[in-house]
Amino acid sequence: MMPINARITKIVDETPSTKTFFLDLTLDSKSGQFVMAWIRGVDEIPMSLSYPNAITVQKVGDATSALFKLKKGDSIGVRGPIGNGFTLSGKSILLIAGGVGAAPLAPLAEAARDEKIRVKTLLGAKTGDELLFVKRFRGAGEIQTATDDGSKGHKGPVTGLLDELDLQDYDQIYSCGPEKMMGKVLEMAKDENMVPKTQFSLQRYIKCGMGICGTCCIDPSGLRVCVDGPVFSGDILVDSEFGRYARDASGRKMKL
Amino acid sequence: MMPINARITKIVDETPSTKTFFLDLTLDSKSGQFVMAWIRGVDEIPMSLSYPNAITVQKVGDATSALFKLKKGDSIGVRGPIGNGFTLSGKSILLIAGGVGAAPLAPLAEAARDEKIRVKTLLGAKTGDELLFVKRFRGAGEIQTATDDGSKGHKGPVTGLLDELDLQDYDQIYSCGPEKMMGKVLEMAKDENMVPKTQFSLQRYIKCGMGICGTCCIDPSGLRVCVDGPVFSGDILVDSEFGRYARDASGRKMKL
Amino acid sequence: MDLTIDLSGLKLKNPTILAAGILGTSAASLKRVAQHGAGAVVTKSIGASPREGHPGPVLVKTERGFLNAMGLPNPSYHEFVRELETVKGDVPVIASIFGSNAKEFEEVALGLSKARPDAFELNLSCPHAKGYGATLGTDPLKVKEIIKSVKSVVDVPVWAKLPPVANIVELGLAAQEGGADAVVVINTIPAMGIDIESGCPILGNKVGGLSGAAIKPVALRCVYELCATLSIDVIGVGGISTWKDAVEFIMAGASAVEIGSAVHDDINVFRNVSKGITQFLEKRQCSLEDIRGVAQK
Amino acid sequence: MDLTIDLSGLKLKNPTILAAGILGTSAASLKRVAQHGAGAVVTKSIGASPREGHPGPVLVKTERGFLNAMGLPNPSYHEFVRELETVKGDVPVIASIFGSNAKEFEEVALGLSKARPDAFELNLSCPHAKGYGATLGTDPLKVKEIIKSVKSVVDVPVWAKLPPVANIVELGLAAQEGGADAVVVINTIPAMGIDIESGCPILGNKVGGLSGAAIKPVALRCVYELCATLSIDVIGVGGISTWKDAVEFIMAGASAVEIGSAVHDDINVFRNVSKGITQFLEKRQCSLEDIRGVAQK
Ligand SMILES: Cc1cc2nc3c(=O)[nH]c(=O)nc-3n(C[C@H](O)[C@H](O)[C@H](O)COP(=O)(O)OP(=O)(O)OC[C@H]3O[C@@H](n4cnc5c(N)ncnc54)[C@H](O)[C@@H]3O)c2cc1C
Ligand SMILES: Cc1cc2nc3c(=O)[nH]c(=O)nc-3n(C[C@H](O)[C@H](O)[C@H](O)COP(=O)(O)OP(=O)(O)OC[C@H]3O[C@@H](n4cnc5c(N)ncnc54)[C@H](O)[C@@H]3O)c2cc1C
Ligand SMILES: Cc1cc2nc3c(=O)[nH]c(=O)nc-3n(C[C@H](O)[C@H](O)[C@H](O)COP(=O)(O)O)c2cc1C
Ligand SMILES: Cc1cc2nc3c(=O)[nH]c(=O)nc-3n(C[C@H](O)[C@H](O)[C@H](O)COP(=O)(O)O)c2cc1C
Ligand code: FES
Ligand code: FES
Repeated sequence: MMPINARITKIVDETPSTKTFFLDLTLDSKSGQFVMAWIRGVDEIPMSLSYPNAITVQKVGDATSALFKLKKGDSIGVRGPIGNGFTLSGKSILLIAGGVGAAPLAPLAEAARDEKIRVKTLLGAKTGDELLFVKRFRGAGEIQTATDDGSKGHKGPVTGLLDELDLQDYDQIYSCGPEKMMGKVLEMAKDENMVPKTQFSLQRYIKCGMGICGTCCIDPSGLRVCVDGPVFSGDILVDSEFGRYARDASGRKMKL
Repeated sequence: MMPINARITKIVDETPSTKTFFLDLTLDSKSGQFVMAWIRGVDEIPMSLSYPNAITVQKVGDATSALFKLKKGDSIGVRGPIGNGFTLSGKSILLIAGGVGAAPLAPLAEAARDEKIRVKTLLGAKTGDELLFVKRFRGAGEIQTATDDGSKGHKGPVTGLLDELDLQDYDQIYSCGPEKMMGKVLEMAKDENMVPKTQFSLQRYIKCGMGICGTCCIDPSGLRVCVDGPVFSGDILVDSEFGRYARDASGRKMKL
Repeated sequence: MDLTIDLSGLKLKNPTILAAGILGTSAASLKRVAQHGAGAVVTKSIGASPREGHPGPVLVKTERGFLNAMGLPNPSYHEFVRELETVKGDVPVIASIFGSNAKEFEEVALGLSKARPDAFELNLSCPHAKGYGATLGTDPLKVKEIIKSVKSVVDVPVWAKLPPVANIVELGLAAQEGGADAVVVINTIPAMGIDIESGCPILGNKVGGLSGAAIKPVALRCVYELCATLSIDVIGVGGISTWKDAVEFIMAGASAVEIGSAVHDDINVFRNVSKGITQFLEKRQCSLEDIRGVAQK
Repeated sequence: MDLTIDLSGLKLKNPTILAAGILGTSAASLKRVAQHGAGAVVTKSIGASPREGHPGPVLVKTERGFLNAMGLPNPSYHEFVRELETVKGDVPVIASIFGSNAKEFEEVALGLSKARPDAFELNLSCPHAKGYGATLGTDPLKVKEIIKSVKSVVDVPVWAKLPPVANIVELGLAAQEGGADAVVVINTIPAMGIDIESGCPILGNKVGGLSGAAIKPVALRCVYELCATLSIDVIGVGGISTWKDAVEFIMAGASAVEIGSAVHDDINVFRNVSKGITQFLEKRQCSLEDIRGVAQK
């Protein structure tokens, strides 16, 4: 698949560190799928679809900074949608989002609402103004927030909110965010025997996005995050590298 | 198009110099179309389809001799059908065949009969036992024969039979055979203002059979015998190289 | 929209050129291609003596491209010079020639000069005729020597057609130093196929060359690298069948493109490519010059 | 039907091998490919120090094949040796290594030897990493020297992976003289693509290598010519995605085949190719040996 040219039609400042880039092309996609966004002359990076026609980007380095410099009317190359995406199931679901991990979960919340599924979202961020897509989650159901500095909602990690919930109330649990956080969610699900009912969206170094290069493979299954994921059931992640280590661009293991 | 493997299911001796090779594949073809027959290790040569599943071959050189050595059960490679083929039209048609030129005309005669078109065939050969497909032509309509040695029918060239006919009785005239003979037919058609109602199947050196190499192009139109032909209306052949010269394997002009 | 170009001193009404060895055996055929929109036409490669070429199959279409081993069939310059005389007219006619050494190239060029072709294209790249083509064309010294020789006996532009090699720039520089007015890349890539039913190689000559869409990315790389270094015109050939392909080559820096195998699907490919380029430029409101070489930046 | 082969002394349960640089970054991934039917697996090419590789796009799929310029990303042998230790088990594991000269190749080979790979494959052919791969692999003298060096420090088979060049036989002979136990052809062909919307080369590194179905006829020609001349094993790679492709290579004389890009469409390609070969042989009532090299006759 060759990159398609996509013109930026609108840029929305979501939080101090994230912007949403709306594109002039609508992908027939599932929540949780992603695209490879080519910022020409710089790099190509994986980005979840936060809408069928948009990506929501946190500025963290070279490529994301270059993307932040683009204006309405500029264009990027887009390959996708890629990956499996989340599978909706049950009558009542729980979403646990940390930081920009809210990007693939917001469309999932909306899709669930449209299918009359009850949605509860736990949304975390460093600070109150970094909470992403609060309105979208609220529009889709119930929402509770947590911030590291306590500026909005619960003070502390978003997983702190789980202590007050009974996981058994939910048919399925979806999570995307920093892996430490997701690791915690998996642990709690394990305690509650809920592992088969969890779905996690992983962030791994993606190079080819085509299931060929092997950069994104996880231990011990050898599954590829780019095409076999990025969403995996907790079953696959239990006793894996998940929450413990990942690999960098060269393939070296890095502790999380 | 890659050659398809075709097994020889039956070999019929038609005349002392020609054999029909039936193959285990039936091509969805039109009379007048041909195939490239690959006699492996020797050469690939153009052969008209004398049946949807057969070619009728006269032994004249390397490749045809090699083909004659094959037995039932042996196989050749086949690419095709190639070319335009004859276009049937009218209520009453005249076929003029010389030698192995009868190969593409016999299925045409049968197709015409099936469409209730009246068919008259003038069939020529060197000797009586070289007359090809007499039965097939008779089965499709009327037939008159001519032989160089007079051993069967009219003595002399098949075009001699034309003197006794009124070309105007026919809606369309089809010819295949030695080019000198076909040239004569075109001349006579010219005299009768019948040129637009004639169709000739040309034999030119064919190499690629794909309209790429240019070996088979005719003057002055530049049309390719392999894909634009091998059947051309008399209109295109009038005042052309037809009946006068052709090119050999190297592209050199040879007088006919 | 104006697509005319100046190519090594020749004026072409558009940048699409019929490639050597494709429908280039007779004057009538070359003219027919010109009528279908080619901006210039290159003849079949012509040598010093007649050759019948390799036994068949000489050309097959695989799922991914064409394989050919024609074997340089040609009637020799003695015969072809008369054909060439009668092509002149509509568009520039480039005589493709081959030889086994500089002297033979010279002889053929001189022989055909009587018919006054608009330029010569030296086949230094045919991959499947022993002693000719790529046998010489992969050696920078021979490339230079042969071009020099031909340049010394003709007064029209001389193009060098080079094979697809990793060190293409080295060959291109040799051609430029030898005095070539343009380089043409690429010829077919050495390749073959095997018929698994019989276990026989699919070409009569066993090995041959790959052309068609499959080789486009390889040709484009050669053009891109040559354009970055050479000061003479670079003509791209290999796998071009749509206007988009042609635009890629022009953006890589090509002055013009040659089209070969794609005549199989449509002899109107020249007209269609020109039309597509025109529409592309009109939409962008820019000229051919504006997009040439933009990928080099 | 028995598809086992003896390949430069290694015993493989079937002749399909995972190609270098494909799903070969981690032990888990290599094992997963083995579980999908590969008769052996080759690791990602490993060097002396960590490399992040080229900026993206590093791999795109065009209509006619894959273009890649990964840039030899790897964690270095220091790190990878631990990974390699844990792969051992199901099928033979071949360590692909690269370096900028004979000494560096030696260093990497020695470094990885602790993990006892079943063989080494020397990457003398990557086309888009300056100073490595094809930069060395197109020079017969360097090929010979590097193989000799590595052979002198390891006691397992050494395979030489060569680039697709016209004079492949010269390189193959150099490898054989250097003591290689097998040659592997081909690596990707230098190539590129241009995004006509932006005028940018489509790969982050601008130029890269072409792989996938498009290059099969080119790889087959290299295998055919090498098998006609060499006495060591020849392993075919390039564009293989079906059992028919594999049979073509075996008929050309290949002892085994490696499969790369085709994992994109189906990671089960190894199993499917083996199954297809088995059925083909059963129908003909013959063995793998019976069809090997028949196209040479
Ligand atoms: C499936 C998936 C979906 C993602 N969705 C989003 C999203 O919706 N919004 C968002 O802001 N971010 C998302 N990311 C993360 C995003 O891809 C990285 O933040 C981005 O690649 C950083 O690029 P950079 O050049 O700006 O940073 P760099 O300067 O290159 O590095 C900064 C950090 O980003 C990581 N990174 C760099 N390149 C990649 C890469 N190719 N693949 C994965 N990680 C990389 C590095 O490990 C490093 O930790 C997603 C990642 C994946 C794998
Ligand atoms: C469209 C078409 C349909 C034909 N149909 C039939 C048919 O049904 N039955 C039949 O017996 N013959 C047919 N021929 C003629 C047949 O192709 C030649 O007789 C055959 O190619 C000779 O091959 P050879 O190697 O035996 O002869 P050679 O020893 O190569 O030469 C003998 C003669 O055949 C001619 N010839 C050789 N190769 C070719 C070639 N590739 N293309 C054209 N002519 C060639 C030569 O010019 C020479 O005059 C047809 C030809 C064409 C163009
Ligand atoms: C049937 C055929 C014959 C060819 N003959 C010649 C030739 O005589 N001289 C030459 O320089 N190139 C010859 N070529 C190479 C083409 O000119 C061209 O370089 C190559 O086919 C790549 O372009 P394409 O992909 O558009 O076909 C031939 C190619 C084909 C397919
Ligand atoms: C993404 C990618 C990465 C590759 N990395 C390597 C490598 O590290 N070392 C190597 O020797 N070959 C490498 N190759 C080349 C392949 O091993 C193989 O030779 C080539 O892709 C042709 O085979 P294919 O058509 O089956 O892919 C790579 C190819 C691709 C597509
Ligand atoms: S990023 Fe290449 S396999 Fe996933
Ligand atoms: S035989 Fe090649 S164009 Fe007709």
